[in-house]
Amino acid sequence: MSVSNLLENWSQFRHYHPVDDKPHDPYKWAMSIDLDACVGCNACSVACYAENNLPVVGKEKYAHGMSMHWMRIEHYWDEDVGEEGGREFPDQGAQFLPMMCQQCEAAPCETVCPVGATNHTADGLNSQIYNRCVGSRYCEANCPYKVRYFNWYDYPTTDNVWPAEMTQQLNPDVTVRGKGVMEKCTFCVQRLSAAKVTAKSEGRIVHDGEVQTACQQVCPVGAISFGNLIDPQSRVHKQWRAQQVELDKDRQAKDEKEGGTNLRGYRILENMRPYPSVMYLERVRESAI
Amino acid sequence: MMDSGFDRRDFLKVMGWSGAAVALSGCGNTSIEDGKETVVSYVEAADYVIPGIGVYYNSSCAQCDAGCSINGRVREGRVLKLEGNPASAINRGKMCGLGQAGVQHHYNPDRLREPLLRNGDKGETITWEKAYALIAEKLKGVSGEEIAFLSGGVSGHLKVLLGNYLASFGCKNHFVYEALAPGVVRAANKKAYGAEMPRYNINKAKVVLSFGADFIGAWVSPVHFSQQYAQFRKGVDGQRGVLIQVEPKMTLTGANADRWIPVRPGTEGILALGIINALGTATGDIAAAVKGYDKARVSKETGVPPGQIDKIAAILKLRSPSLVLAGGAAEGYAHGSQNAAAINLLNHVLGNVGKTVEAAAAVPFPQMVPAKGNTAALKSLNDGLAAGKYKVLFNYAANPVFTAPGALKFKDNLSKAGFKVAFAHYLDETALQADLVLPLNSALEDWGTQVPEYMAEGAQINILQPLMENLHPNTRGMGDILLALLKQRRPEEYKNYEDYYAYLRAAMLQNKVALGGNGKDDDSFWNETLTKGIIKLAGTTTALSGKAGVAGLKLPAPTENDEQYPLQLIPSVNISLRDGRHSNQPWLQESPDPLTTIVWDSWVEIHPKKAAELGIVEGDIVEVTSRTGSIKTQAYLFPGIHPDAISIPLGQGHEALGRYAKGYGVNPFQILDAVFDRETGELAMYETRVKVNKTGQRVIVVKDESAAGAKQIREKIAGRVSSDNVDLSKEV
Amino acid sequence: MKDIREDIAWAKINQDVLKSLENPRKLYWVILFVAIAMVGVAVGCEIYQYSTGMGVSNKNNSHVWGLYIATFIFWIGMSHSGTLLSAILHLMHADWRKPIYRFAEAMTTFSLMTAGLFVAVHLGRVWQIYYALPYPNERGLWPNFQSPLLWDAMAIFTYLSSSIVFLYVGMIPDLAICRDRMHEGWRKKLYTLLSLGWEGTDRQWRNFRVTYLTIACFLIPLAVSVHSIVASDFAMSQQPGWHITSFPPYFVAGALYSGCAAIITLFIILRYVFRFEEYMTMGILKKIVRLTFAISMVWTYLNAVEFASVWYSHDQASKDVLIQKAIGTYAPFWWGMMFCGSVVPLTLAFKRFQTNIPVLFAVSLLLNLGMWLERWMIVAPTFAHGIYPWAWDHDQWPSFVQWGMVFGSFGWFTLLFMVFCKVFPSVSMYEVKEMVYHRRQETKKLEATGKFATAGKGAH
Amino acid sequence: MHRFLRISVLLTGLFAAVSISAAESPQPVPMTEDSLGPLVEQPIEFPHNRHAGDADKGGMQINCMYCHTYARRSAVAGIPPLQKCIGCHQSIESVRETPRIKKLFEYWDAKKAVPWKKVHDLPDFVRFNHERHIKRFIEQQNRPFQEVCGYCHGNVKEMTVARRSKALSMGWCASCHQKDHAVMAEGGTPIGGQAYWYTFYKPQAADASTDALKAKGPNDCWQCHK
Repeated sequence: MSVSNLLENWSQFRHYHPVDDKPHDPYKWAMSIDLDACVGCNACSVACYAENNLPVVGKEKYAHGMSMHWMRIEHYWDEDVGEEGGREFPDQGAQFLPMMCQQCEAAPCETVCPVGATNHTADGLNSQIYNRCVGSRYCEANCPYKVRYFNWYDYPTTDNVWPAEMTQQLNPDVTVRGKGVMEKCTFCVQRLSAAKVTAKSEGRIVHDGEVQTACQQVCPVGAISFGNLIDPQSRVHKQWRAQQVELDKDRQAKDEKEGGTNLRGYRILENMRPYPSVMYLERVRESAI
Repeated sequence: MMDSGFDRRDFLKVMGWSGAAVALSGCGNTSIEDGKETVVSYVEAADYVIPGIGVYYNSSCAQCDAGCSINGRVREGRVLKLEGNPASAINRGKMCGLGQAGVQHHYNPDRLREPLLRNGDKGETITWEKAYALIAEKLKGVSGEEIAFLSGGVSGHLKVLLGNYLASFGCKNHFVYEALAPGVVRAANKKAYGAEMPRYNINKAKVVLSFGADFIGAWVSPVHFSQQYAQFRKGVDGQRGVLIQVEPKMTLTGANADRWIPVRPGTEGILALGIINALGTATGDIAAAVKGYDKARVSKETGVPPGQIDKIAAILKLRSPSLVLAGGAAEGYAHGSQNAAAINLLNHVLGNVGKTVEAAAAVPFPQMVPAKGNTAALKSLNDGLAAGKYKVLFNYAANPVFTAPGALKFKDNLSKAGFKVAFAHYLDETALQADLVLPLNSALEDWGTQVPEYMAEGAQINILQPLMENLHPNTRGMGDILLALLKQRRPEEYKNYEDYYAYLRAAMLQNKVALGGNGKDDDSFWNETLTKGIIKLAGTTTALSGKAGVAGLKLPAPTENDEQYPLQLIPSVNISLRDGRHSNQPWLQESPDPLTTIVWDSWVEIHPKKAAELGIVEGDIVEVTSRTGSIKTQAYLFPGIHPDAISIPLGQGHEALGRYAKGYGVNPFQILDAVFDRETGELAMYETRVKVNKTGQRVIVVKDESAAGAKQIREKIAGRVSSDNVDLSKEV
Repeated sequence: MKDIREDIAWAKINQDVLKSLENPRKLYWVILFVAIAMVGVAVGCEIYQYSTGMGVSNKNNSHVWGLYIATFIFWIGMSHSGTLLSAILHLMHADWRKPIYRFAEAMTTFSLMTAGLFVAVHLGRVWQIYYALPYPNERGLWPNFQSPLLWDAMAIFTYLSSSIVFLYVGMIPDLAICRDRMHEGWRKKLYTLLSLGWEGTDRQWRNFRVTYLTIACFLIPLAVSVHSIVASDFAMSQQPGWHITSFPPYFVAGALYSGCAAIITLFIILRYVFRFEEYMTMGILKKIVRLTFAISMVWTYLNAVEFASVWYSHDQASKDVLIQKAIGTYAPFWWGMMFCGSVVPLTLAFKRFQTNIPVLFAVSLLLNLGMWLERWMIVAPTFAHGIYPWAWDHDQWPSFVQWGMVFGSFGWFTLLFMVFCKVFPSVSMYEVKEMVYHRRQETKKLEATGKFATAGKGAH
Repeated sequence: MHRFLRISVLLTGLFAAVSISAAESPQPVPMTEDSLGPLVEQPIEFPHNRHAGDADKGGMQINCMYCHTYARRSAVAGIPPLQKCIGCHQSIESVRETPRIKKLFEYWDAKKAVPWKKVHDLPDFVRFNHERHIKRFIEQQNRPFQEVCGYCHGNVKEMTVARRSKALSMGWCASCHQKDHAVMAEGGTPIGGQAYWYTFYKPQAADASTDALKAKGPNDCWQCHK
């Protein structure tokens, strides 16, 4: 730390902005979620609890909106179901949507944190440093997706979320968060860095499929795919390419086309320019029946 | 990762490590504290055990009967997380939330730690020796007829031992009870296909017409079916599969269907016949049988618009092969067998049998195949108890006091049994009634074998092995207990088995050849088996034999409206709580119900239209009254349910089972009428009629869904595209 | 109506003002005790919150901010009045400010002190608050200079320190008077210490004037910037209802507004308590009232601008938030704010009310209530009805802990202010003298040159 | 011109100057006595100097990683299993009867693990990875192991019971990660991901002729805090 480099490198404060010529090297972690496959079974969410030491807050606190699910499954009815003059039944089913931190490239949360507890990593992740956090909660206030979760109480100790036996289940690779810190989905960074260490020691980069996030690993319908976006071999790269979704655009060229597109890929709240790293694939609505 | 059971046991010891020690002071301690914490190092270490690096052991999931294979991550002797074993054909490395929560079953703070003997209404701790002696004493001079053994579904060597034990005093009263078993469907399948559980190829079907089979959520083998479903969606030769779900209350599968059809409860069979009629391809006596079921009538009786029936018939005709499934919603009536038969008939008419319905392989060891639980068993046990037939009652892996329909008065009858022994993990409702409670190892501490009822491809035997040393020193595996009990009866036969592990190893090595270990020496075969966690066998396959018969197929007209009890009660199966045996696992309690996002509680689903009639709004505490009893819980307005029905999820409302389960929600089992299927004698779950009254209280429903009420507003959040515009088969 | 009588003897001025420093009546102690009790409540709440966790204030994961931030802005706003009166009007040579700017400045300082506390109270890990300070540290970390919250911290700190200096410097001549008039005792010692050996020589006066002027000039842009920065906490974010260009001026106007209202309140109280009728005259009150009225209209206008810019924008989310404010859960408070902020001040337009003490007192309180509601209505509705429908949360209500903290903050402010009134002259003696002198000169149409020094001398 | 102003200007200037220079100056790397960790009481007073010390000082010059064998394979260096100590000592008759070895064998006979106390105990939210550092400095750059281990653990071969002699504070770690380390072009570690949010350094080419890059140690927060 020195004043001079603070001044020199001011422009790089949030370095690797997507509009850079070469945003990330060698890694840019990204995800794509197929909503047509997703059945909303919650397995991913539970897996996340298991992997990331998420506290179970209990009924009362859940009622106060203090739940800590980094990955939440949202479900949506068609707009006209139950409405006046709309359909009486949701006879075309519901739509499920797993929502977690979108690891935005230009994350609204990063710029506002007074202590820089959340910032962009070189792999294009949106890191959250628990022990740096002072709990101003500005990040969550500015998050468009509201996917950051605050430790309103001291879950590990005073709240006794983990009775003696259960502490043995806690994942030693993940810090247990104490009172007053913000937390959120990390794309299972502990797994990523483990994989990177192995790869680095072997003088290569992480292969596709070598590392999985907990949610991806468990998903029974394989709706989630995760990998290194700049690795042309990776499934994620191929999917983004095939769907013509570009990381550094806030409006995709394909959507400008006449008569729309028949590609399913889209990103949520893209027009707010957070450049999210998660691409969703639209649910298919069957016309044959 | 080679590992032989014996020395591995030492390395399952729990160790504390600098980098690894669990620290709850996550963000608190900000300074370096030398010399405070202690590092406990190994005495002897195997070279594959490296502190800070996880070791993975294969075992099997015991959270439900699907028989998924798991891969447990163990560090410093603590099992941290369960992941799927990719080698298994059933779950192919995937898992469900329920399975994930297995670790919470293992680490649950409310587990039993000591054998307990009833003393008044308290239980006092005794030693195992004393417990065994007590059992021996109680069994003295008791004839086999006077002994009953109630258990959940058991399979593998445990079942063998159990059988031998009961045989040792000529007892035939082994009641296998599962509250949510597809008993009727099994019987119907047996008739229609000649196999109780054929193999369904959802992935090969172009259309799946499911009558209330929640195969994605909680039916038979959900994880496996979910994977098939994923392929089915991608489509067979470029055509995305179409899923049509017929059921009065929307299940998770219904929520994912392309067309969800709310049918009047109990008329599924009629609709099936109606579709056969509409297809018009049937011939002979089938045609004759369905002649009466013209569109007008079917539509009138089922409440499904005629156009809809045509559409279904059309697409079924157009796209072949298809698959028709009969599930919980169809079988749960007094005429459940008839419903199921009619639905299975549809498969014959469509020529799916042999294509999407295939013969499943069976394990070549008949004594190991699962003893399938059902509810008929409960009834006969209950009658026996009522008659005071039994002097000694054993109970293992079943909780009838909680799950038996209230009308059976099971709890009262249970007290008539002389001496009640419960082998249990927790003090659940039934264990609380027992005179002697013996604490069991968790599935992650225990040895065993497991044979899944539903075989995905070929046959397989799953291995259960400890992922860590016993959490509580004084719990024992069911196998060990049975062995000990057997030694009381037949000492000489079992004396050379030091413990269940030894028995298991010996038993497996005996059939080494049959188990595909030909030419391997014992140790390497055994180690390989443990390492794999699965034994795959070709298995024996008997071709499907069933006939498309309509003999004795007659469906009652739908029950006309009952003035006193106007509504049909649908006890729905929550994907993670199921029959409530896992309600004490906090992750499951806090993972929202997919369709309502309600947590930690029960609710009554009412269609908004009906609710408006009754003047009920969300959060009203309503009293649901049946002929048997009544329960009070919060109302939730839910569009995905037939207006003439209400639905309450099962699994909640425990009066015991520990801090995470006790006192949350209500137990709909309590108000179920004792109606049974006419053919199989299975409990007809959906035959209870109820009325609903407001109590005047109102609460805020604890759910994840927001004030926006599961609607997308403004921005596109969950996108939708018509199937005309996309070709999934071309996608990456 | 005259601002002040021209024939007040300077000795009388000293006497009257110094009277306010004499031992207080019983009532004073009673009020002081009440104030302390109120602070006690807040401290209790804070201890509870500190030991149990933020959760006890009943916020939640989509609704992460609450009354703390709202009240924080409120107190920052308060602080602007002092600067306005003493600095801006000073430069504008509006000498009617002279009798009242002292307590206004005190108000500035104390409300800033109060506001500062809310920053700490709001933090989830207040014990780590030093992470936000840019100081050379062992970790080798800077705070995040991009964050408006950090600008806040800095701006407030600067503003506080400089307004303290301003207050103090402006007091030096009066302190000298106190020093000379006091009998031996702790007060004497205190004043002697603080008056820095003020003699009232020409040279001292010259330096004094320049210094005072310089700080005044320095303070004005600061005052404006501080509240603009507070505004940018919201304007710089992406949230509907916050992301609005007109926020900085809007906030500044609001600040001056609440400040003036507060001045009226305190004006009336001090006037009554210390019998300052002769100095805090109706004439002056009238001027403030008119000023307040003007600002209220500016504020109302800026409100309209905000609504319009939202309404005609393409930002549907912001529109919805606006509609929610008007008809949603928070509607009563929002309309309350509109009423108190824009309708109530209309009474000030009538001459007969401009000097009617009871009416003005009531009105000024209402105005402040309105301004507090305004701050709350900026913070809360955006959370209740934000961008992402799944996270909407319409029935989030602050717990007693939050209310207790807000309640206590008023106690804290009262406490500080009352102590100040008894230790320091709450009316600037020397400036009043100047004022009287000037008026006399004006009426006598006499040359004032050369008399200045004597005027200064006369201070003794 | 006016005293008030002069003083204030003077003070402000002074403060600014001081803080800037303080900020400019590189982080102090405390090597003084007071940066030493506390003396830790161990169940057995293990003489590192006898095992790892130089021959002339009567040491055995055993490689650190002979006992702390996990260091090169895992994030945690770990304590050797008791087995390992016994492995050698059962055949070393000379010291068999010394009190410390007696104690050792007591543990062994009881099959009880020795409850060693942690000496280098980082806060719970810091994750140091031994493997990477050893791979890089010993295996890729062939530096002598005692030097490499010594960077953080000090001169252990001179100690009996180990004692912390480096600060092991964040600034201390960062001060090293800010140094330029050559990155081998082929077979070397990828140089991606070197930018650092608080010092903002990106890897830069040492000289244009070779594209041998110089890079800092990995340096986003998630490297150590997870």
